[in-house]
Amino acid sequence: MTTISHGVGESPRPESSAVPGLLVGTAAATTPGVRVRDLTVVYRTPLGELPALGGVSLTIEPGTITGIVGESGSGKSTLALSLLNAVQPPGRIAGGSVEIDGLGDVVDLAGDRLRRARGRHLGYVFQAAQNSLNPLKTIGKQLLDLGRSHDVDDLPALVRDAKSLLERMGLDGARVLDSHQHELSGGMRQRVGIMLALVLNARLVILDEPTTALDMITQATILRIVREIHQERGLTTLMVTHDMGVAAEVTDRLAVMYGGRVVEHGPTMEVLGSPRHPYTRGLIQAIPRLSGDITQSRALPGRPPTLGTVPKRGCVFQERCPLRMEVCETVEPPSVIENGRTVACHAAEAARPAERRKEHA
Amino acid sequence: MSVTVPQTALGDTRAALRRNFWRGVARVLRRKPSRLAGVVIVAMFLLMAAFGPMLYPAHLPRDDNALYAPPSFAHPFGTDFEGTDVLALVVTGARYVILTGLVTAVITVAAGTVLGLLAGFHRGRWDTVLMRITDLQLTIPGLPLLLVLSTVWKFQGPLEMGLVLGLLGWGGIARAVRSQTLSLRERGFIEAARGLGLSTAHIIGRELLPSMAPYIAMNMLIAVTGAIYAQVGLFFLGVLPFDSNNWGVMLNLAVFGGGALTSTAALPYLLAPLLAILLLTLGIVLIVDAMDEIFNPRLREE
Amino acid sequence: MTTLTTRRTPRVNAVTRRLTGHVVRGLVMIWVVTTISFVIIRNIPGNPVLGQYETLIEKGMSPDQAERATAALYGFLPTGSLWEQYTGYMKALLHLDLGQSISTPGTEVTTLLTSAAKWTILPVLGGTLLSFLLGVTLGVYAGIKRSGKLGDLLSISGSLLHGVPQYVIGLLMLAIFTTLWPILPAGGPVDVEFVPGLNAGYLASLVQHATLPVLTYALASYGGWVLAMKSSVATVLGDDFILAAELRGLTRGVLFRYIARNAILPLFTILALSLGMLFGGAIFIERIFNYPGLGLLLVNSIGARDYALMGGTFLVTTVAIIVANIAADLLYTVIDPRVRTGGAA
Amino acid sequence: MITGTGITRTYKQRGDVLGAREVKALRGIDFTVPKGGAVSFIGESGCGKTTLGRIVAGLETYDSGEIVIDGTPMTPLSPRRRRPYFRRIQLIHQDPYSALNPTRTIHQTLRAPLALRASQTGRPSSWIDARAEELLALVGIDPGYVLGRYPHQLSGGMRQRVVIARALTVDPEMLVADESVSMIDVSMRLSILALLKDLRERLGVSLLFITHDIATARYIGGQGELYVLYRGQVVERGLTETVITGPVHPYTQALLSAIPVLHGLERPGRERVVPTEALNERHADEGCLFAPRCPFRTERCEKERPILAGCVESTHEHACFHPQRREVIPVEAVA
Amino acid sequence: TTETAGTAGAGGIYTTIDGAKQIDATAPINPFNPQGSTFVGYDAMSLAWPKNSLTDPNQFYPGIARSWTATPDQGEVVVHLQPQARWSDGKPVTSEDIRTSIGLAYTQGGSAYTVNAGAAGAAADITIVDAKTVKVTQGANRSNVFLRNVLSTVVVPAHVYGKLLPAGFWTTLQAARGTGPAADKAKAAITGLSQKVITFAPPEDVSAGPFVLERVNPGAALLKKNPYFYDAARIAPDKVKVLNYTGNEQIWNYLVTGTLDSAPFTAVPAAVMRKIKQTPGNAIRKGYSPVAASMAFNQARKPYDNVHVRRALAYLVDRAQVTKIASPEAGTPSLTTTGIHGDSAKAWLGDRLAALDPYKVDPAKADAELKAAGMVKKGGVWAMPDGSPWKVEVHVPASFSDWVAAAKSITSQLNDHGIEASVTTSADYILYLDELASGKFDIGFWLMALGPSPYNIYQRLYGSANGWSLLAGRLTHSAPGKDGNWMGGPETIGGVNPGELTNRLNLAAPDEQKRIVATLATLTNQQLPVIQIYDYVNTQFINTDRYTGWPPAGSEALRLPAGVWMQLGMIKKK
Ligand SMILES: Nc1ncnc2c1ncn2[C@@H]1O[C@H](COP(=O)(O)OP(=O)(O)OP(=O)(O)O)[C@@H](O)[C@H]1O
Ligand SMILES: Nc1ncnc2c1ncn2[C@@H]1O[C@H](COP(=O)(O)OP(=O)(O)OP(=O)(O)O)[C@@H](O)[C@H]1O
Ligand SMILES: [Mg+2]
Ligand SMILES: [Mg+2]
Repeated sequence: MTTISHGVGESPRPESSAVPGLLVGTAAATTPGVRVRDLTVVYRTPLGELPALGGVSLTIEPGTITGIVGESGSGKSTLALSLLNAVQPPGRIAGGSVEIDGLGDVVDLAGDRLRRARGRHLGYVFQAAQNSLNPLKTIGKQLLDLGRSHDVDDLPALVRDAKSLLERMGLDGARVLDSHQHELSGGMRQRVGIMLALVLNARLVILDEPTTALDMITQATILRIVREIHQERGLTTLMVTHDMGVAAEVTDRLAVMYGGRVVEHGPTMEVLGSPRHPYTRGLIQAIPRLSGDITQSRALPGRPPTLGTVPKRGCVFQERCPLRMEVCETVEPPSVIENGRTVACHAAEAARPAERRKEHA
Repeated sequence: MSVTVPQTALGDTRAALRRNFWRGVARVLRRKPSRLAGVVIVAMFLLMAAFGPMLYPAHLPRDDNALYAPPSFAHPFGTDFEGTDVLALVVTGARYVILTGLVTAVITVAAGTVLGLLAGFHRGRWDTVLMRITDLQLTIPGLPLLLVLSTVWKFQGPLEMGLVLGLLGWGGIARAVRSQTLSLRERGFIEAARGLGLSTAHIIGRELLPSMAPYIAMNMLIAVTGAIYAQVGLFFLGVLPFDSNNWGVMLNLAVFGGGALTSTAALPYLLAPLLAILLLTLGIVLIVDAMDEIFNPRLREE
Repeated sequence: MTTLTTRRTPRVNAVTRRLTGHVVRGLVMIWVVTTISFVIIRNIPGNPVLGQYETLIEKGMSPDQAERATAALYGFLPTGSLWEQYTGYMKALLHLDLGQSISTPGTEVTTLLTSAAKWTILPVLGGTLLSFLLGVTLGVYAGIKRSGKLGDLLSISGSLLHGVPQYVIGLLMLAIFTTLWPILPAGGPVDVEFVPGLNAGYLASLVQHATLPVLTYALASYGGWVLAMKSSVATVLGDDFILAAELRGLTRGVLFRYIARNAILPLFTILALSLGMLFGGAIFIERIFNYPGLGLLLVNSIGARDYALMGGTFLVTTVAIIVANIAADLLYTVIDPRVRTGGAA
Repeated sequence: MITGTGITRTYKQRGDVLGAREVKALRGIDFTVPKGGAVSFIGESGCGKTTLGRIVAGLETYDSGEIVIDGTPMTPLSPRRRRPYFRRIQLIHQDPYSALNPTRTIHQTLRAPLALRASQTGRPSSWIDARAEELLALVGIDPGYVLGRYPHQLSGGMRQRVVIARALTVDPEMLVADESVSMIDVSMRLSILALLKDLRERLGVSLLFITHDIATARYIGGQGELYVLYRGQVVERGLTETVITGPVHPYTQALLSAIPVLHGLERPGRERVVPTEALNERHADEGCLFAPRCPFRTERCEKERPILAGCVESTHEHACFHPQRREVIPVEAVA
Repeated sequence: TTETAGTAGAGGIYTTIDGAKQIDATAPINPFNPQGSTFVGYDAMSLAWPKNSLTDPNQFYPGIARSWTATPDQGEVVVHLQPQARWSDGKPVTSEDIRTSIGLAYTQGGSAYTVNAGAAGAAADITIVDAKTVKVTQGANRSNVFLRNVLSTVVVPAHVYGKLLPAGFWTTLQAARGTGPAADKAKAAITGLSQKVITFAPPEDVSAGPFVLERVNPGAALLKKNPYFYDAARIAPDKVKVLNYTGNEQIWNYLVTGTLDSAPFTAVPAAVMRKIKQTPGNAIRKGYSPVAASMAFNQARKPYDNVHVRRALAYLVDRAQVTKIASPEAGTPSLTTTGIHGDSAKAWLGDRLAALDPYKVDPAKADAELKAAGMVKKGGVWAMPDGSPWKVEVHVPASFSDWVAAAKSITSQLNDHGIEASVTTSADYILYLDELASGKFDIGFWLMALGPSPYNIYQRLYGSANGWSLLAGRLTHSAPGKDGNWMGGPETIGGVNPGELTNRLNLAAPDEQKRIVATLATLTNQQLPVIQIYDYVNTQFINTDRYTGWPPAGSEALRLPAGVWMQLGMIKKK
């Protein structure tokens, strides 16, 4: 019912230390990790094929919630879709690989195998939850469609699972399953979206801007649910958002994207507390805050690049970078791993040349 | 601190934009050569309508000894009941048909747009009244009404014909324009214009209309075809005043006078206007197809 | 259990509320259209008796015989001032009395209308359903394979057929199937040799005679369905829930159903509307195939200046359109869950 | 100065003939926007923020109450006479993408109102273009770059600046900014806020700021007042800083608690509450409107509706029977 | 049970078309109803069937009347019924049936059975002589077509229709023949029955003809053989199927496919005719058809008031060419223009025909006539005497494709001669007639020469369309533009009043008739109120595949329905 519990202090933050063994066998049973290597995605435009992702490498540890933040057009959704090998035409994956434990390289999957992987192994929650449901069918019927598509034999059990998931998220399961999407509020739909992503026991869940269209209070609820379910079910979660706050609230690890590159990646607390990349720093600074000195916040100059305006050579961020050096114009900064943090910036590298280590040669 | 903008630069960008648009058009046309064919066909008919009658003497020559002559080099589509060259009839008949089509389309689209805009923009009582009138127009069956009207009214020439067809056909467009207006009206820029105190004339003429221009243009093309068929159909039914150089009259005489459906002698006389209609349809369909793509980004697959 | 009741009540309310509004507005519309058509009809020049007389002469009757045959018609002409005629007509209408036909003296207009309506419904319904099924099926394909060659071909041919007027198709069909390759009857509704009823011969004859009109009808409207379905599919394809469904790994069959069902929804409304519109609008087809439906009845009634019959056919056509409009709306209320429960939550 | 008293607005959702549903979007709102000052309205979705903004900007009618602009009450004036007053209040839309006509260049967009202005004030037509450039420069964009362009060629931030420039063409006394930055990229949001702030300070344009993001309200009008709206009613009102740091109404507290915490930079507030249910407009209208969701509700709350009343300071008002200050906003984590 | 073509019987189904009406399945089975589902010659019988005589309207084949006698002045007609005649329900056809039929005819009005006292040719008394003999006497004002009118009486069974006539009907009729208020009341009582009679719908067909209606649907009517027909042995087919049609092209189609055993007169384009002839079994019987197409002038309008202009146009129109274009199969170009069909003109006029101006194409004469009319030629184009343009508009109804073609051809020819001419159509025939009658046209097409009665022939030219109308037996003349006088000819020409002469034709004895016809023919030839363009040829289509014994070409029975042919002993199963 209507309980606003209060006094919840710091929500428990798990140690991102769930170290899985070699992930062999049924992926559904174990928590998968994801390794994206040199992923390049291009879109066909009147100006030819332009890269929306320019060689992204990213490792998602099993059992973590990883946030991907970045401005509009930085390629977050494209990356998220690539994990399901679902880049929509006129886009296509032009190179690289997406290794998911238990599935292998998703880029190589096709046809029925790909279809079965989606939903069963990979759950996807849409940004526009209100539009991610078939308006003509009740949720329950859509659930059954899902079950049949994945050859679930025990459909009543599936319905039971769905109900308990929904109830777990604070909804009246039976009623929701009996409803059409227009009879549900935005927050309820988003919960339904999460339920559909999880009901087949997918262990890798990708949420693309799950709260953008929602109200503040509803957003808080959904974020809490995401966090709790993640822990209860032992998931690997990837959450795409453009809101630094949202990412900060729930994620363990944070990847910052810019112009189709991951420019910084590391534990959320650290990335926020001591950002290395000038872009990350700028982003954090640009957030108006409820406490502290407001005069310290300032906007990033310039505007984010689009497909056509991404610099052809050198660092993608060079045009807006306060620390720009000459080398930035010609050489693309390599991703450098350091204490579990990855940064791709010449300036950051120059600042701490000591204990650097290439992630891969 | 004002920065002076050289007028040329401004003009340049605008010209460039226009160039871009035409380049886009050219690309859409080039992507499927069939569309170019559409443009060519329609252009051909327009030329026919404009200059066709000038190619022939005012009274087309007849050959008393070659009634319903089969196709030959001299008469590619044979001759009619009087020995007149069918091709000449089709060519000289294009003007009436196309002129009516254009007049109808202009009236349909103009009336539909104005009423739709008024209804959508003013909402309230205006809207109710105008939409009731529109409903009425849409409810009264058009073809039967035309049949009745043709007995009451002697249609003198394409202008009158177009006027009547136009007055019977604006309902659909009015409704569509109204709903477009209603949705555009909710868009920020219209509201902003009102908030700025800009005149209604400005808002409708400069803000609303241009946004609907592609839609209206497309409707206009469709209205042209509709009008052509309607009038040819009426001529075919034989309820419109006779005019020998007219496609519909040709159909009528071929079928009911020449027995084109029963024997082959008058078949060319029937087929020539039929082919003309088919060809014109094809041309317009191809252009509409291209327009669809030019104006509708959803269909524009780059 | 409680959910059931709460979910049903608003639905019934929504439907009745809409229905009441529609019916009231429909009745007003019928009155306006009837009045307008009354005024127009009574102003058509031409004297039915003189017309009948000369027509008989033209058919070879001798003048005295023709005079005898038509003299009686005078008794069936409406009398009184236009206003009296109007009020009389309206009063009769309230009692659902459409008056007596002039050209078929002694026959109620209602009788003529019902007899003609049967023959209109058959080809219109048959043709529309046929073209709807065909057009929608191919339209889905054209919508999904929008950029393919076949999709292109489908939509261009659809537009072309959509563009070509009915009578052109009708004439071509007639030329092909009755003249060049005479396998089908050239006209008429059914062979009179068969006793009407549910017997094989009668039904076969019915089908045989309806084939060409139905086919023409279907061909002429098929293009419209293809185009409508194609663009509807294109719209649905752009909707997120289709991508969402794909990303949930639903099978192609289920996906196809999602697309088709959502895309077809707006078409049902058009279907209802077009059935209404075409109730009286198959004039060309009926004329070409000598099919004794409402369209032909209307043409004949105009030709004979049968005021009552003209008024009757106009009324039926209008009522059909209005009813179809209402039906379309109610249909939408019933089949679209979004409207069914009375507006978005 | 613009004041509103007792403004109500009820939307009737039309049934065809029978039956209609009413939505009480505003239930008697009082507010004052001082000349050159800033006032913010916050609240969750559907609480009536946009309705209020549109009413103040003269784009929407209201059922009862009164708006007084510089001493002239608007209600009795005919729409035509009202126009010049409301023109002095310009609305900045939430969505810069739909606020500009895609078929018109920026130059055309700015020119139309300026031409009107020129003809009203008898200025030469050369003034129009000069003024357009001046305004664009004022909102911080290069006129040479944008004038000849179409909206779709500009970024969201640029568009929003153009929208502001357009609003300034009529020399408004007040801008109503309805979620004006929510659709703008994070990195540029602040610059628009700064621009609005700057315009207020430099040109003396007052600002009615509507948002669901309290942090931006703080940024734009720390010294101004903050109104918290809930279901068409003001439930708390006070200086922005005061309300944020010491919210009294449970609803304000819930709103502030919902703000995500920037872990790493901040710690959650001590008394943060976690709300579980979203607004339901069909909840009963009796008693305190927030009662069904309120963790502190009492029997009285369900029967009686609290009215806005002073708390500790008379400038900080709330409508609650059991007010209590709580620290809910995140606290800066000192590194 | 299902009936199919195969079960029709040994005589088979005879398929044809009723040229006189479109089938309306909802119409009552009642011959008094103009749309009624009865078919003349098959189930609708008259006393006798008119022969297609060139000059004598009183020539008949026997029908229900086996024979008849008439006094020379037709004052008394005695009709003897077929002794074996029975209704299809087995009851005999009696004199009472005939009397009832005549009574019913009175309610409908008509030449012989009219209640208008003093009308020419009105019957005065109907007497039942015996069960099979009826005597009808004519009133004082005797018409020479009285016999024709009596013999044309449609017969219906008294046991079905009798109840329509109220008791005392005959007394009322008697009263109606007088004058004064009582007579008026009686008249009203009789004409008041009209609607009741027309709308009467017997539950089933009761026919004295060779067939009786079995079933009708909108597309066709099916008649089966009436076993009680007095001459049933002569009737070969077991069934008759009468197909409906909405346009000639459907008849063409039926003919090309060989569906029809016979078809009434239908205009046919030359190419279709060739095709029809190719169909195995199809044959054509041509005969006299007393109708001609003409272009009629509105003499109230300039310059058509001037006979020179009319003559000029007559010299310019190549009637042969027009006929070739408009009606190559069903028309012959008129030799000259007399108001009479070419075939009967010879019979009526004999040698005097040669003396008339044939109006051969002669541009020189036309020019002379135009000059005589004061018309002027400017730049190769003829103009009105005052120099204003002269535009010839020929009006035709749009639905008559042969007339449209003819008019087009005429205008083309006129254009060739420097006369600006165009065709204007009216949307339908009724509208055309309305406009024609209200004098809106200069020139319009017009059917004429409706023989064999000479009165009918000239009534078309010098009857009400030209201002002369019979009101209660008296001839009056209305001015042009009034009372349907659209031809606007002068009341007398050179001392001759064509209207009066025409009216005399109805009453005159044969010799006088001949004289009057000669006068009127000459007058018509000189004055040209119309230019006769082509005379129709009665073209009947038959199919010899299934039946034989068809009437030969030129037969006087050719214009009668095939049902009558069968009654006459023609048409045998092959
Ligand atoms: N269908 C498409 N056609 C062309 N370009 C595309 C298409 N979809 C995406 N892009 C481009 O690819 C780039 C990355 O897009 P993507 O949607 O992944 O960004 P995002 O970070 O998710 O942005 P947002 O926050 O707006 O959702 C953008 O520059 C976008 O313009
Ligand atoms: N035109 C309208 N017709 C009917 N109801 C309306 C209309 N506009 C707004 N409402 C209703 O009035 C209430 C207040 O709406 P309003 O748009 O002012 O809220 P808001 O606070 O701006 O919400 P959001 O944060 O979602 O923009 C809502 O319940 C809404 O559904
Ligand atoms: Mg995205
Ligand atoms: Mg809002």
